[in-house]
Amino acid sequence: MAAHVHDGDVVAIEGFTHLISFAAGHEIIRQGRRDLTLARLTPDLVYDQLVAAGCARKLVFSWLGNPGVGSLHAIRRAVETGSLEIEEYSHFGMVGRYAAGAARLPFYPLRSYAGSDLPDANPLIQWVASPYAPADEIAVVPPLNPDVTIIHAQRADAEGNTQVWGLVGVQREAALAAERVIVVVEELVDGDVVRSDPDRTLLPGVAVTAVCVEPYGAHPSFAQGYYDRDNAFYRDWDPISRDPARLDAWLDEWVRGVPDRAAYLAKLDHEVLDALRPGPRPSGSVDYGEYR
Amino acid sequence: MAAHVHDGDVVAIEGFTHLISFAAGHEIIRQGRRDLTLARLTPDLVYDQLVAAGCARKLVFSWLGNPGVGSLHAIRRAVETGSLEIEEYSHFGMVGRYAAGAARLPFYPLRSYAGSDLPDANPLIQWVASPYAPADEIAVVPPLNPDVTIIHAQRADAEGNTQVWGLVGVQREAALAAERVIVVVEELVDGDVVRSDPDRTLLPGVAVTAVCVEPYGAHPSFAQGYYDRDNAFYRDWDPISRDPARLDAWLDEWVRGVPDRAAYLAKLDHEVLDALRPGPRPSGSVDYGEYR
Amino acid sequence: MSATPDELMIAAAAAELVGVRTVFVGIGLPNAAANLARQTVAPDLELIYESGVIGSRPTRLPDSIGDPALVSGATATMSMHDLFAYFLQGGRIEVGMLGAAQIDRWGNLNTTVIGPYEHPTTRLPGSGGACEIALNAARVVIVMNQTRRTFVEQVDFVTSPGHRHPEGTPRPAWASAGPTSVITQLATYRFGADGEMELAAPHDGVSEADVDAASCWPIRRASST
Amino acid sequence: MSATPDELMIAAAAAELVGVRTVFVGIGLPNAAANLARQTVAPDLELIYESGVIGSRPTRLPDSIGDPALVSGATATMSMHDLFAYFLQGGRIEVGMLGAAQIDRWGNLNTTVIGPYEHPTTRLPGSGGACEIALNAARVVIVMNQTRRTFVEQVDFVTSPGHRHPEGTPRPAWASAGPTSVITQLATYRFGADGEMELAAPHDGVSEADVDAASCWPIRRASST
Repeated sequence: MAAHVHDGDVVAIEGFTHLISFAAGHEIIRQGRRDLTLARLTPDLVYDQLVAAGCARKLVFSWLGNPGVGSLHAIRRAVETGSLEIEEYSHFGMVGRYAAGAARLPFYPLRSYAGSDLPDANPLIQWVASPYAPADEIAVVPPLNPDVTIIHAQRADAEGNTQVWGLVGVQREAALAAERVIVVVEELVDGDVVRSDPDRTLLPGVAVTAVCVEPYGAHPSFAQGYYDRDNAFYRDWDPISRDPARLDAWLDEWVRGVPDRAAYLAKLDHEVLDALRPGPRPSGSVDYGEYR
Repeated sequence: MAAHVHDGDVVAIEGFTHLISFAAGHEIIRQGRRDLTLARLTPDLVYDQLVAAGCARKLVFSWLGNPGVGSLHAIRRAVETGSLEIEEYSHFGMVGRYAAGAARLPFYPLRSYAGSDLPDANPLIQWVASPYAPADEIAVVPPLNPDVTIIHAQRADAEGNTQVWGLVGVQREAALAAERVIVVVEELVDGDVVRSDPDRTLLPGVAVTAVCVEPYGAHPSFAQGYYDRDNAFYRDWDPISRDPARLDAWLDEWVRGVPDRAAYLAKLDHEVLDALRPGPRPSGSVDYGEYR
Repeated sequence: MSATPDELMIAAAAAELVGVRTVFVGIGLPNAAANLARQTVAPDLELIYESGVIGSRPTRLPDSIGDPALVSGATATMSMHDLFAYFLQGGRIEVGMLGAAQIDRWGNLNTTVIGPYEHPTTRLPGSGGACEIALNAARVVIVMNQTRRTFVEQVDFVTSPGHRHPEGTPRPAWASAGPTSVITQLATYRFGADGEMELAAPHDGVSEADVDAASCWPIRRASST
Repeated sequence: MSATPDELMIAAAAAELVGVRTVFVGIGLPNAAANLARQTVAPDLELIYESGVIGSRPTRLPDSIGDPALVSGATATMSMHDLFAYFLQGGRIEVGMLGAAQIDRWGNLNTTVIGPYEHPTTRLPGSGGACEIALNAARVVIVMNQTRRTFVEQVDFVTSPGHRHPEGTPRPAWASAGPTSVITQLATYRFGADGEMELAAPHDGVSEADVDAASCWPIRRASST
C-alpha cells in the first residue's frame, strides 16, 4: 500500500455498500497520507474515517450519508466549516465519470441534471448538442482517472485475476480508469479455480497492479457469502462520529493503535465475526464443456 | 414468432459467433417475411440464408464474412448487384449503436473512424466536440432500436429470466434496445435455478417478451457446454452459398421443407449432433450465503 | 389500535404500486412500502435496487440498499452502469420512489443542503440516484414527512426536478412524466395538468386544516373532474 | 525441409510479440502467430479475442474467433462493450494484429471493397474491429500476403488508418502509435519516422528484387541508424 498511494493522489476505494476495503482505508490512515482527493459514490464510514484522520483535501461523491443510519458527521463538519473541498454529482454521473475514464472518452453523456441545480453547484457538468438533433442537448460529465483505485473482492489468483459475486457496483469501471489498481481479497486461490469459471472475473490480472490477502478486510461492510454487513457497527458509528474527541480516540484505538488488519480482527469480539457468518446458499455449477 | 416479427421490421438476431438463433432465422424464412432491415455485427450464415430467401431489404453490419471460411456469397451477390441496401460500421460502432439504443442516448461516442473512409461511406457517422477541449472531436454513432431482437440462451425460467455463460457479445445491449425481445433457450428451468445464481442472468424477465424452447436451436453455431460449433457445416456452406440454385434447393430441403426445428434436427445425422457434444468442464459452485 | 404515521405512509405508498411491474427502490420508507406492496397488492412487482439487484426477495427487511439478503435469491445482479443506463435511463422503470427533506408545489425535491450551497446550515446527503430517477422513471412517487419545514414555498436547492424549475424552466421534452403522487403522514397528493401539487385525500382522522397547517403554501384542492 | 510461406509469416509475426503482455487477436494467421508466440517466445502473453475472452488457453487451434475452446479455461469473459471500451479504447492492448487485402506505404489498410464503394468489383468483409484496433492498440502488427495486388500505390478504401490518410490528413493526436511492422511471406517491414513503410529484412531465401517485384511502389530501405 505504501508503494502505491502517495500524498496528493486521487484515490478511489470503490464498492457500493458491498466489499468496501476498510483494510486499505485504515492502512492509509496509519501511513499518514495527506492531501488526498477521495472519490467514491457513497463516502461511507471509510471516508468519514479518512477525513477525520486528516488524510483528505477534497471529496468527489454522489451520496453522502451513513446508509440506513443518518449522517457522516466528520465529513459533514468538514464540509460545513469549509475545510474539505467537495465536487458533487449524482450516482449515474459518478458511474459515467469512471466509465469515461476507463474508456479514455473526453466525456460521458447521460440523461440527467436538466432542471436540477447540480450544474450550478458543479460547473464540470456540461451540455453537448446531438448532431442528429441539434436542439437535443444532453448533459455530460468529464472522465475521472484515479491515480489508484482499491477494491475488495472475494478471491483472486496469484496473477491478479479477480473474481466477485453479488453486487459489483462500479468496481470494474473505477479500476480500469485508474493508473494503479490494488485488489484486496478474502482468499487467494489457484489459477485453475479462476479458469474454471471465467464469467465471474471482474478484472483480469493484466489490469491489476497488486493483490493483498486480508480476510474480513471489508468489515464492517460485507462480502457476499463470507460475512454479513455489521449493521450494529454502522449504527454505533453515529455517536462516535458526532463527537470529534471520541472519534479521535476511536482512530487511536482501532486504527493507529494496531499495526495491521490482523490486530484489528484480534481486537474484535470473536462473537461479532461469528454472528456475521451466513448459512450456505450455493450457486450450483454450470458446464462450460471440454472441447478437444 | 409470427406474432412478434412483421414485414418491414428492423430485426436483430444477435450472438457473436456464440448462440446464434438459426431456429428463429429459419422460422422467419418459413413465414415469408419481407422487407426486413437486418442488423447484426456479423451477418453470418443466418443472414446469408435470410437474404437468399428474399426476406431482407437492408443490412446493418460491421463484418461480412463466413468466419474462418471466406465470403457470404448470397449477401455478397446482393450487395454487388445493388439489390440489398447496406449501412456499415465497425464492430465497436455497432456495439455503441445498441448501447445508445438501450440507454435512450441521442448518440454513442467512440474513439474510432478518424482517418478511415468509413464516415464517407456512411454519413450517419458524425462528430461531436468535447466541451472540456473543443478541439477534441470524437466520432459518434446514432442509437439503433430494433423492433425485435432475438437471442438464444442456455436457459431461462418461465418468467423469462435468461441466463447465459461464456461469450455474451452484444446480447444485453441489443435486447434492451429493442421494442420486443424473444429469447430461445436450450432448456426451460425452474425459477429457483435462476435465483440460485443471479450473476448469470443476462436479461431479467421484465425485459423479455417471449421465451421459446428449442434445443440445438443455435446449430450450426454453438452453445457453450451444450454443443460445439459445427465447423464442417460452416465450410460446407461455402459451395452451397456460391451457387444460387443449390442454395435455393438447400432452403427448400432444410428450411421451407420442414415444419419446425424438431424436423430439422430429425433430418440431421444423429452422429453429427453426437460428435458436437463436449466433455464436462464444470464451473464449480460459489456460495452467496443465506442471510436471516 | 390505530396505525402509526409511518404505517399510514407505508400503506398509502404501497397502494400506489397496484398493478405496477417495476419499481426502483431507495431505502427507508420506500423500501418498506415496496416490500409491503409486493406481499399484498402488487404480487408481480419486481423490486429494483440502485445497488444493482433486480427481483429481490429479501428474507428480512434490509437495513441498507446494499444488504446481502437482497442478492441471495434475486433474479439478476448487474453493474450500476448497466442498471442506470439500460434500465433506468432506458425507460424500463415504471415507478421511482423518492424521499426528500424539502418539496415545493411543483414537486421539486431537495436532498442536498439547507441554506446556501456554498455555506450550508445543514449538509444533506445529496442526489444519489435521485436526480436521474426523477427524470427517467416513468413516474415518481414521493414519500416524505410533512411539516412547514418540508413543504416549502421554494426549496433551498433543486436536487431532483419536478414539473418546472422555481425559475420557470419547464421539464425537458425527453424526460418522463415526473412526480405523480406525494405521500405524507397526513395525506396523499397528486399533480394538476399544470404540474402543481393538489390534495387528493387526507388520511383517516386528518382534517384539511391539519394539511394546510403543515405547508408553507396554500395547497390546491383537486378539481372535481 | 524448408518452411512454407505461411509458416515463415507465422514465425516472423510471433517474433514481434517477444516480451509483449497483451495482444488483440483476429482469426487466421494472426491467431496462429499469437498462439505460437505464447508457446515459445512470449510465455506471459495474454490472448485477447474481440469476441470477449481474455487469457484464452485453447486446447485446439480455433477455427473462428468464437470457438468455445477459447472460453473454457480462459481467465475472463466480458461483453464486447466492456472489452472494446475499457480494454481496447482504454489503452490496455499493447499489440493489435491485423490482416488486409490492400496496404499502402503509410500502412493504411483496406478490408472493405475492391473498386468503388458504391459499385464494388469485390465486396470484402469490412472493418470488424479493425478500424478501432488500428487507432487504439498501442501498436499494430500487420500480417498479410504480399503481391502487386495487395501492396498498392493507393488503397481503394481506407478501412483502418495508418500513419496518414492518402489525402494527406495526419493521424489524430489522441490515436496510438499505429502500425509498427508488416509481416508478409517475403519480408518484415517497419515504418520510418515520417510514417512510410521501410524494408527491415527479407526472409531467408528472398532477395530485395523479389520484394520490389511484389509491390506497386518502390519500397524504401530502412536507414542504417
